[in-house]
Amino acid sequence: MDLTSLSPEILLLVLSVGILGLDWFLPKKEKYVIGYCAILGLSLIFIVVHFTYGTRLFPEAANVLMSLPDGGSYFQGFVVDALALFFKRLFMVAALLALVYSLAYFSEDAPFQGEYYALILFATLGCFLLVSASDLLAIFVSFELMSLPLYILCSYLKHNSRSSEAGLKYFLMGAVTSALLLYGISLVYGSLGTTDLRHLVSPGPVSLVRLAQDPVLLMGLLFILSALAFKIAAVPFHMWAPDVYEGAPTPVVAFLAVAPKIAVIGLLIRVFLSSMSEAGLFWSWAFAILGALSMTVGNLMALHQQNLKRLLAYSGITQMGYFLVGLSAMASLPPLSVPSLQIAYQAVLFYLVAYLFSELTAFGVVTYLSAKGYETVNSCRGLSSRYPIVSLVFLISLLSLAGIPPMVGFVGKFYLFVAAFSSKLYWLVALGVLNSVVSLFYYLRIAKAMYIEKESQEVKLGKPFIPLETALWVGGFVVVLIGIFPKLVVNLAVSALQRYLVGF
Amino acid sequence: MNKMLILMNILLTLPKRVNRQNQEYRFGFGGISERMIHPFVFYVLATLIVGFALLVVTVRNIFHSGLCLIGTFLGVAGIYVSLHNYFLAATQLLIYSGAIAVLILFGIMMTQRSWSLTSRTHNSLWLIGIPVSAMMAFLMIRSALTLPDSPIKTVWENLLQAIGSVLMQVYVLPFEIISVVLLVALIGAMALGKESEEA
Amino acid sequence: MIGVVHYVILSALLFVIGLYGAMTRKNGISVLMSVELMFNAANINFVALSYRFRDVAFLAGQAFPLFVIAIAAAEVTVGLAIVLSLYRSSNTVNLDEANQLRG
Amino acid sequence: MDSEALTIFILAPLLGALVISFLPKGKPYLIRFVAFLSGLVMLAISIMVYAGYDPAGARWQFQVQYDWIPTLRIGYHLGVDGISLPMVLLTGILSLAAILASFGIKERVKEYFVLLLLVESGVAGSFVSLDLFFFILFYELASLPIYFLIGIWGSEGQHASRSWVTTRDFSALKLILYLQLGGALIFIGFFALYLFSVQAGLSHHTFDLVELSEANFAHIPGFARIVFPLLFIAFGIEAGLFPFHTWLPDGHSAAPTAVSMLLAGVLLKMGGYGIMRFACGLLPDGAHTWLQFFGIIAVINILYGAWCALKQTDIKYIIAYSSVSHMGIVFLGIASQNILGWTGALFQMFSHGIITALLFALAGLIYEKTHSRNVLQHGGLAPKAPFLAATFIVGGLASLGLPSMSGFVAEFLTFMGAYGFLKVLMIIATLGLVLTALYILLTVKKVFFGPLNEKYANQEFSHPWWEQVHVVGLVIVMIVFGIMPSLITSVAQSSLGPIVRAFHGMMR
Repeated sequence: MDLTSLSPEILLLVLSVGILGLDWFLPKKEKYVIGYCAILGLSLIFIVVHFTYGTRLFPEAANVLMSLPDGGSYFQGFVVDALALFFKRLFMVAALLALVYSLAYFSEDAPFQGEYYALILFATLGCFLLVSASDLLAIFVSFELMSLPLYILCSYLKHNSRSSEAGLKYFLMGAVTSALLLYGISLVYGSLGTTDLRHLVSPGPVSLVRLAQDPVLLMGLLFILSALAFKIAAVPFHMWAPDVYEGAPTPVVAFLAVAPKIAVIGLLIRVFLSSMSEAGLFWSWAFAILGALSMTVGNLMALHQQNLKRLLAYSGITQMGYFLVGLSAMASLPPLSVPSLQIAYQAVLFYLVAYLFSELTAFGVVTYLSAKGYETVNSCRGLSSRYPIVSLVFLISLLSLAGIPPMVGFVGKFYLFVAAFSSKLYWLVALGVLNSVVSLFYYLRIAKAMYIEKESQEVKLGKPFIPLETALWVGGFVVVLIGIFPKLVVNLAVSALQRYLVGF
Repeated sequence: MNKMLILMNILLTLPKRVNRQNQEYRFGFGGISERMIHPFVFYVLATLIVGFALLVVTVRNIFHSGLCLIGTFLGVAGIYVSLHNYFLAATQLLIYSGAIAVLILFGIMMTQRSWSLTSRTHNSLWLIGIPVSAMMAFLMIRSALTLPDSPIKTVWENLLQAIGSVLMQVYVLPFEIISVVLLVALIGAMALGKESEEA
Repeated sequence: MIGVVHYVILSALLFVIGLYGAMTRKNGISVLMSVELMFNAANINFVALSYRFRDVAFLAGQAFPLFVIAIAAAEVTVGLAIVLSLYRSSNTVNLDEANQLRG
Repeated sequence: MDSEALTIFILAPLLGALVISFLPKGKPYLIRFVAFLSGLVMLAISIMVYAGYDPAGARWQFQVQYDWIPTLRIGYHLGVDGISLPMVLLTGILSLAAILASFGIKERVKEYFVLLLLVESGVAGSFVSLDLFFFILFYELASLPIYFLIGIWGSEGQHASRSWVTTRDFSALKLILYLQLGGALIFIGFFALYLFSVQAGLSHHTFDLVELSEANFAHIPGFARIVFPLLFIAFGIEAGLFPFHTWLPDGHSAAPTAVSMLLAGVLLKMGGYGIMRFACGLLPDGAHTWLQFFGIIAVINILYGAWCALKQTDIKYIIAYSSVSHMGIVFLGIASQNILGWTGALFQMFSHGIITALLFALAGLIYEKTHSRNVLQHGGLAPKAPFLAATFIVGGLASLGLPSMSGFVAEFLTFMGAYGFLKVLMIIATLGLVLTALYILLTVKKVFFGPLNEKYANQEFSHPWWEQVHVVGLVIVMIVFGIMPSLITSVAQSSLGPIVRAFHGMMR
């Protein structure tokens, strides 16, 4: 059995277990080394994965795996292809930044550091597997591997009851989500007799007619959909998000706001590419409704938030609404219109990159602030005069989230709306565009506090922490860079989708 | 095409399947001869499960509801027996009623001070919850009724061996991942449960 | 004759009861118990529905609950650890008493 | 080098902003110098492009084109024609003037000039980009920094009726939300153009204006009838179209002087330009259906703006409402659908840009000396401040359309055009001229003549070189273009011709 194409996962597993072992051996004074080791190891894995798999060095078909046209391979239950690798790179970026933020957030002698960093890596591993999963059982198992570490990480500040409360809320919501997902899987299995996503395609694709005749299948798909909607906090399954964002440690929130959501969207993309495309109209409507609700409700709730993390939680709900617009465009297209289909897929992938960098950079600044206990909009007052670079980076990331050029968020939104427009979802585009005007209102509130208002309290962030500052610089730079040269990411997205689009 | 080979491989290693035309069905476990589950057994088990489950979600004393949970688990184990999956029934008994339920009871007892019998145990959603749940149950039952009521009678000579080969060949990667999930749970429980030295 | 549909209906009832509990219970451990009911409902579904199929498809349904049970064990472990941690820091496990997070 | 002139036109202020952001805070002289330099480059290039444009040559000149997102057919495509050329010149002139007018800024000089240069880059870019995507990009770049410019350096509450909010917070937010709403509608309109470009006869979807202008959207039933008013209103919001004009007086009066100059001088023109170029230029049959209706709104704009200006006592509000009124003349010229009216509208955009910038600059100077914008508190300033009085009177006269000033040519052409098309409207609109004369003359009288307010008896009215340079420069431009209108009409007509002929095609 040739496991070469699983080597990113295996390397990551080795790294996280190695971190645990390192924790065992290090004396208490030197525990802070663990974080740096995790960052170093993950960077090495990133480099290895990027340079080996970026050039498609996949092995030939071996015993248990099949080779795919683009050089990817197929294990029972898992697919390793260019699309999965695209996502894996994103997860590694998210995990890297989250690790850097953690270094800044926790003190050097914080307890249980080894476990903390290992858990972040385990969650990353879960994300890796989820975007590779091509079997309902594999999806369920990877979903759990992704979620469990995050429940623990959310309640990691043991003596802080807010953190424990956030952890409990996230856990209970997550457990209900898993149960919904599992029940949905059982119904889909019961209706179709297979758990392999590829077998859902042939011989009888999940067509609209089939859905109408088979309510068990319909129920199953609805359960799965609502479970995934829970995970990405789409309205009306969003109740957990603000509480969890507010209570959990900020670096964990940064990771949790990005990686699992991207993984779920990746899963949805794979589900669509593999199957279900015949029932596109049903999905399109489901996504459109969820997306419209998420954009609108998320925005309206964000308007009067005072806590930065809560505000970002609602803004995250809105961002998920934009993704759902893209997914809706993706699903609604008849399979024949290839160019517009390509645009829809590219748009979602592009916006994933945009969201990743903007959101993580914003959370980087919030980590900086909340490490010293400043978490409200008012505490940003006059920040620009004392910390010009931090506030500039914050401004850039917020404007990117709001979709203002030349930041990457603008191009991403533009792409998404073009896709939605090409799918004739005019009302959704109009709603989305109006929502981005509304969203400007609360993003500008933070900008106003930072730049226009005079400082009401002395914000002291302590001495600068070089890794965090570097991460912020890089994040802000990337947000602008991709905004000005989007071709860099578009090419990545195009190559990630090559296998699927050739087939159409 | 390797995929097909794998499937063939699995099927070949499987024990012989009993001819479907033959009316006599045999089971792997000691050759017990059985036709179909008796309706009476099913209805008793179903009543037990649903009754205990209702108690779990309604009883005010959380310790009692934990005990009812064990009752439900036992009933479900019975259901597995009636579905001819004895290994699963045994697993259910060992892990669910044995480990999980006991763990939950421990949890309940350790947090004893927090639950009093006088305060309300349900939030304000309970009134809306009843019609919503009834509605959902109605929809789910209606959709279930559209399925063909296939009999529970396809029988394998040695089911456990077949399941084992599926686990080890078709689902080997998810099986491996489970071990990582358990490791994560272990680490997490330790990190959260252990008091750090400074505190 | 007792067929697949009977089991599916039983599982639907169990699932809905679990969902009701998860929605309405205040105590964190109670919610956890309700979720366990939902998991069990799904398991019954898998085993019962597998009798509609043959060969590998049948075996998949028979094997699925084993995975679920393992996952459930892990989940309960983590859940109880979190509940105890909350209990230790704020002396309650009720979701509406631990309400420092409000918007 | 020659072909990259437009890129430099956009990049000069951006580079300036970049350099300034790395300069030390404590050296305002250096910062001003860099800003001045980039303004100078902009002016030089705009004059060079203007001189190098060949009216008899191809329609699009100075083109630059690079791929950007090839999968969406978005490209970095710049170029000018007879419509954008006057706007480019206007941008060049006013950019430098605005920079000079900002030399008096004292606090947070560095950030101020960075933001101001960003606005100028955005404005420059939107006039020369031939790609719809890049138009939106530059539009946003031009509008967003204004929020901060007004919010930080704007003037505090002056307006009595709105004492419950500090004016600059309120105005900045109102302005940015209106502009973003306009941007959002433009977004939607452009999407529609992109999506239907194939149905309109192109081989592929595109955001490229040059390619789009070869498409014929008239083939698609109902398309232009829906999209045209959408685009017209979207750009109209930015140009101060009634009833979406309310952000304009608030925003202009709260803004610091240089920003008022840019807002009224160029940003409003982006709206008018957008209507001419995108709404009418791409959808002539939609224009044919709707322009009579918008002609009526244009007349309301003229009269209502003038009437409000007459009632105001705050000098900045007077000028701002006069902008509403004068932009009505632009709309009327566009609505007239003939070459006279369109040339008039274009000329009016140019000349109003210069005049209103001059008036705002002077209002800023008056406020700086007297610390009051209320005209009733001024009075008799003419002998004390002869420079201000002379230039203000010249500007005022140009604004009310005195012959030999640029305003006269513009209004004359517009009304001639409108007469050919909508006689009744044109006659009603001329009432606006009377009102304009009234409020301009009344303002001049209240501020500069009559008894001197005792407060200002000892006030010194001296002006450093930069103030004199930009004020005098604007006056000279105003007069030169009034005497030699052919400077604009000759280049404009070659490009306006095809669009107007499309209207005639509709009428037949």
